[in-house]
Amino acid sequence: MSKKVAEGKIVQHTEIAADVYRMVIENKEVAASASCGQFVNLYPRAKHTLLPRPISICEIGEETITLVYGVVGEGTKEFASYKVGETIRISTAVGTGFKPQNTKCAVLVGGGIGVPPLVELAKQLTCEKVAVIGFRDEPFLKEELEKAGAKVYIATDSGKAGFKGNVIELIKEEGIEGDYFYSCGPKVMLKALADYCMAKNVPVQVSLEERMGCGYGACVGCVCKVKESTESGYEHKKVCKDGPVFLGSEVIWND
Amino acid sequence: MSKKVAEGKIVQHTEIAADVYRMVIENKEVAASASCGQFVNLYPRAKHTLLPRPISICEIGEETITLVYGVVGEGTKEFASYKVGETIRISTAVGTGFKPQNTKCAVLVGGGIGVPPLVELAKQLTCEKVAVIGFRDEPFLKEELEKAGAKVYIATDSGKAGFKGNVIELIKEEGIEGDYFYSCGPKVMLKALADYCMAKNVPVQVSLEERMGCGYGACVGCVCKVKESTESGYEHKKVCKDGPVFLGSEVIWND
Amino acid sequence: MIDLSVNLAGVILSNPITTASGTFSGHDSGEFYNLNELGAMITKGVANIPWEGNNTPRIAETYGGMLNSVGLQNPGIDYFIKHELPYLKAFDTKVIVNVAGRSIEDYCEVAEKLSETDVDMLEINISCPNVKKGGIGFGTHSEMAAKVTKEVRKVSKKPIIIKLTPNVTDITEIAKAVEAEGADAVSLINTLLGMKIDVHKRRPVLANKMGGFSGPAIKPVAVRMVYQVRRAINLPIIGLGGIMTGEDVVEFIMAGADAVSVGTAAFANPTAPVDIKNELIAYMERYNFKTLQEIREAFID
Amino acid sequence: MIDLSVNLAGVILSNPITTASGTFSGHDSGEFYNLNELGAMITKGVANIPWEGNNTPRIAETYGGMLNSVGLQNPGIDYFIKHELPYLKAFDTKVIVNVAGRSIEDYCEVAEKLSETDVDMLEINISCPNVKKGGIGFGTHSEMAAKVTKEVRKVSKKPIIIKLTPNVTDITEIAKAVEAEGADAVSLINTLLGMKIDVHKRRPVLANKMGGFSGPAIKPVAVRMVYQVRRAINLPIIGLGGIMTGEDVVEFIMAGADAVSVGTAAFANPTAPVDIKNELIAYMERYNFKTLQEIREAFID
Ligand SMILES: Cc1cc2nc3c(=O)[nH]c(=O)nc-3n(C[C@H](O)[C@H](O)[C@H](O)COP(=O)(O)OP(=O)(O)OC[C@H]3O[C@@H](n4cnc5c(N)ncnc54)[C@H](O)[C@@H]3O)c2cc1C
Ligand SMILES: Cc1cc2nc3c(=O)[nH]c(=O)nc-3n(C[C@H](O)[C@H](O)[C@H](O)COP(=O)(O)OP(=O)(O)OC[C@H]3O[C@@H](n4cnc5c(N)ncnc54)[C@H](O)[C@@H]3O)c2cc1C
Ligand SMILES: Cc1cc2nc3c(=O)[nH]c(=O)nc-3n(C[C@H](O)[C@H](O)[C@H](O)COP(=O)(O)O)c2cc1C
Ligand SMILES: Cc1cc2nc3c(=O)[nH]c(=O)nc-3n(C[C@H](O)[C@H](O)[C@H](O)COP(=O)(O)O)c2cc1C
Ligand code: FES
Ligand code: FES
Repeated sequence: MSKKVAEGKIVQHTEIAADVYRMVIENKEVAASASCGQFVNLYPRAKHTLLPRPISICEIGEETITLVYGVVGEGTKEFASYKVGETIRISTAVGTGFKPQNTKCAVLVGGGIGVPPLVELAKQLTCEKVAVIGFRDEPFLKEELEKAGAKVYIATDSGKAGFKGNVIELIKEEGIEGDYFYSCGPKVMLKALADYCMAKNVPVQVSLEERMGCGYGACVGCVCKVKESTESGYEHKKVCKDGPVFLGSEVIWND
Repeated sequence: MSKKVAEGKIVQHTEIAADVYRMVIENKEVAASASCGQFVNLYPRAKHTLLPRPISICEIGEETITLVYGVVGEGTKEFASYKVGETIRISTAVGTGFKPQNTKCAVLVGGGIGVPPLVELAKQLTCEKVAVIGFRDEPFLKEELEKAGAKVYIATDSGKAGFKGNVIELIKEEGIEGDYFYSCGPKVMLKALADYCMAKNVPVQVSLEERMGCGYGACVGCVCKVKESTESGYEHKKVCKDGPVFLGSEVIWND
Repeated sequence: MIDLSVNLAGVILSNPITTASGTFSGHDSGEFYNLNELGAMITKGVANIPWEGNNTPRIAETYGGMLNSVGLQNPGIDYFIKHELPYLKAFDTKVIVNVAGRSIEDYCEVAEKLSETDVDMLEINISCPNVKKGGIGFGTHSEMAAKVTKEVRKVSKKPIIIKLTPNVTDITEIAKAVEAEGADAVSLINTLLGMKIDVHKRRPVLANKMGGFSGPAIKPVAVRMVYQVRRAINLPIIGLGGIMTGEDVVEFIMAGADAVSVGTAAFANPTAPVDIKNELIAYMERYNFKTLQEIREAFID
Repeated sequence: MIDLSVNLAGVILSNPITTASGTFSGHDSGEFYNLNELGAMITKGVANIPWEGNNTPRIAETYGGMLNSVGLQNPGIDYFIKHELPYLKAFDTKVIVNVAGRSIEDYCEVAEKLSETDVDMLEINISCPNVKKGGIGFGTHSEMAAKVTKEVRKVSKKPIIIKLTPNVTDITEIAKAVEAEGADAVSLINTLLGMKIDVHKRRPVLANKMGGFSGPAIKPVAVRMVYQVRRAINLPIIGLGGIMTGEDVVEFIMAGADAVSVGTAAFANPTAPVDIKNELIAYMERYNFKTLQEIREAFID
């Protein structure tokens, strides 16, 4: 019985980009449970929305954790309406996060709402680090990554800020190199990056997203295909428990 | 298109007895639409509770109406949480209310959460009037009825206030007489009163309660049996439209 | 310009929004919105003679839905034609009359009488769970469903829509049976059969114990059945069951519906049919859809 | 003193709360509450050989409910007996293993292997809508349901619970068929068959298109079916479908259930089974009920 759903107190809540919110939640147990690359489940109060919303941990404090989330549907819309001082139903940390490797130079690659978990990772990596982050239009978390000691490169689809194009193109364009990659973002981006790293023969840890039922390992709803010496050549692993972070080289992407 | 669902502004909201609330709602159109004995539909915001909650109009002001409601389930619990200044989804007035008859002496008989509509009725009756109101334990709206010029008798089941017993017993005990009765309350009380009035040969208008689907006449969910010269001897009439007020003598009670 | 029109077995609706039978009254719904906004009005079920319906309580609320056991209370076809139809026909929208019956003869009698009026279509309810005789029995067996369709088809001069019940093992089987006997369209779904017990009063909430279960809670079943039926028959489909928003309408259209009905939503919000129509238009504008057919074709199966 | 115990075909549960198959994992649910609080643990479906399950997305949220198309992913009975069962048996509660199969032989093989272990009961899932071969087909036809029951009954040394699907015209017919062939108990309901379409992505949300529909939205159907089955057969019934609160448990008991399972509720709240048990106790205290039987008898039908 090491896990629980608690009431966290919202101590900061601000819109940091269009429909993207940064929420700082105070709860000792939650903060103590957290490690980088894990996520928490947020539970909407509206009774017609039953399922937990998984949100990556962006930063871990003494008694707080910071989340950065985009408003996409009913649950995140509800969360966005919460005021400082209110409480939010939040689980202690779940999942298997990043395993920070202090190599020579780490490259952190994030896409949109996948950028948040890279902040805590950057804080924990003591080696040289570069962050390459892509957005549709409007960047966020640049300062936080810089504060964590990363050199930050930005790409946007619209070209409104930084490089016009995607992160892979930017990496190639700038000739960014590293001996270990970490990434979180849309599946297409992760797959492209995994292919890129495979070709370069550099390891990459990727954080995956999948629709979840329970969010804690009970329902087998959230699986991904991981290479395994079974008959089919793969095994279904739980993103919420075995992941969300996997080695890029072990994930089977095409389905 | 004379009806609508509007946003009413809550200008007063107080607990006047245990789990009984008085809410004053400001909305010109709603106030202008209301007449005594009608009700409004209140719409919960929680999406898992779909149906309107019918609540009788207790008092009608220039730009406000007053409701008095008991907290019994999910909808009324939600309403009770609303703060002054918030809005509430409310329909304009619906139904066919009391028809005030200025006879010599009107007797207004109310039970529990059926007392509220008698207040506006008392205000509109210019004749002599007596109110006999019964509660389980804790009376409310006594002052309002007195202010409207009624002599008020109180009964409680527990005997905590006024007469110990029910309103019919109290009427008999006190020898309360009148040439026209009006009533709202639990079905057993209404039936007993209708029988009593029938025996005395005095008319009585009764306000009925029934589970509602639409609350505005479309679904035929909320019927009661009213005597009619049909084959079965009755017709199903809509409580939300033909009522909630009917003549006691025309209602068929036993089902 | 967006074209919302629908061709339903030869009857042209100006838009796909109709009112689910039993959740609409011309007089009373018309107090809240302009009825001309509707693609069609579908009436409460009408039988050959007046029906009293069931005892109360007839309504229960459930989590995201509701139960009803109205039991097809209606004033009978003669009264309907004389007193209610003229009012409805005064509006600039189509009139579809929902037909109830306890026997094939009942259905035929109503269909014959309506054939002599200016109603636009008939919707034959072979699926109401709230009447003991007939009703549900017809809708749950292919042979019976086929038989009703065949007989009503013979006597009706109006296009007939057969309304299907979801309380079956395989709805496509029933759909195929009524298509084979000449149905002009199908509508689905009617209510699921449900029950609620009041644990404080220790008895069923409905006087009738069980009732018809409707509202947004049931939408996944309705969408699935429309999807299945669309792939089993070629008739036009009116899709319904839990539609609350314009996007819900799109969901039904993508699943294969030609038109839709809005039912329980009109209890939670009396102007729902019009609000939903406006949300549908907003969706189409956002994605630049010009017709309902384009929505249907955009679906990646 | 309140006595919550339940006799389920000779197996005594300390209380009526069990975990719905597929929504519980000993290791992972046990992180949130003490498993000894449960009346029984019902496991995820286990087949004779490992199954990979379906592609993702496997989960969709609906209004007051959810869809899943996990497709009975499981590591196979040998792995289960060796690696998972010992962990479960260490707790002071009963173990009921849910059995999946694509053929009667599959079911029998698993039942035979489990007969040699110390599990307490088997729950035979003849009703999962998420597997193409078998599964749903067995549960929707009385003859097939009877046949599975008969063959499994022959080889099983443990009491067998047959889990029924709600996706049928008449559930009492299936219940009677499995009773006649020696089922020791029945559990109902499994999931309804549902579908959801993403109108922005323009495709079904689930990779498998359709999925099993569960959660509070479906409760009225589940209560109705338990009520019907209770009046059709004499076997013990495990009732489930949408239970979220202690009062929901009471509703199922009044409808006729002997025990209940909590499923989707444990996604909305990981400690749901224990919270619900405590709410049940609070209800019993409030009304001074001493046993579940008293609740059942208090129901006014
Ligand atoms: C491990 C993990 C970490 C994540 N971290 C973040 C983060 O840090 N910041 C952030 O903004 N978003 C993050 N997401 C995505 C986030 O979970 C969804 O955006 C959110 O659940 C949407 O909820 P909603 O109610 O607003 O949307 P709705 O569309 O109303 O949700 C309906 C259902 O779909 C699920 N769902 C919808 N979108 C997604 C999605 N992309 N991934 C998984 N489930 C989804 C919801 O959880 C819910 O069950 C993460 C997802 C996963 C799996
Ligand atoms: C014409 C009319 C006038 C009324 N006036 C008043 C009033 O002035 N003050 C007051 O406190 N109450 C009044 N009631 C009763 C009031 O409508 C219910 O107490 C209220 O709907 C309960 O809602 P809930 O969500 O709290 O309860 P829940 O039990 O959660 O409600 C579930 C469903 O049952 C319905 N319901 C529950 N109890 C009743 C009931 N007694 N009558 C009708 N429907 C019910 C609800 O509307 C809802 O659809 C009136 C009822 C009617 C029909
Ligand atoms: C109160 C009520 C009465 C109904 N009466 C009828 C009816 O007379 N005939 C019919 O075919 N369907 C009837 N129905 C079923 C609806 O037309 C519709 O099929 C069902 O409610 C599902 O749609 P919804 O979820 O949008 O309400 C009724 C439904 C309700 C809620
Ligand atoms: C994710 C998920 C997986 C399930 N897997 C199984 C299973 O393996 N075997 C089974 O018999 N039922 C399975 N079910 C059905 C549940 O046991 C239960 O019958 C259904 O969900 C209704 O109960 P609920 O509304 O409380 O969830 C599953 C349900 C869910 C939501
Ligand atoms: S979400 Fe349930 S196992 Fe991962
Ligand atoms: S509540 Fe619908 S007609 Fe009265």
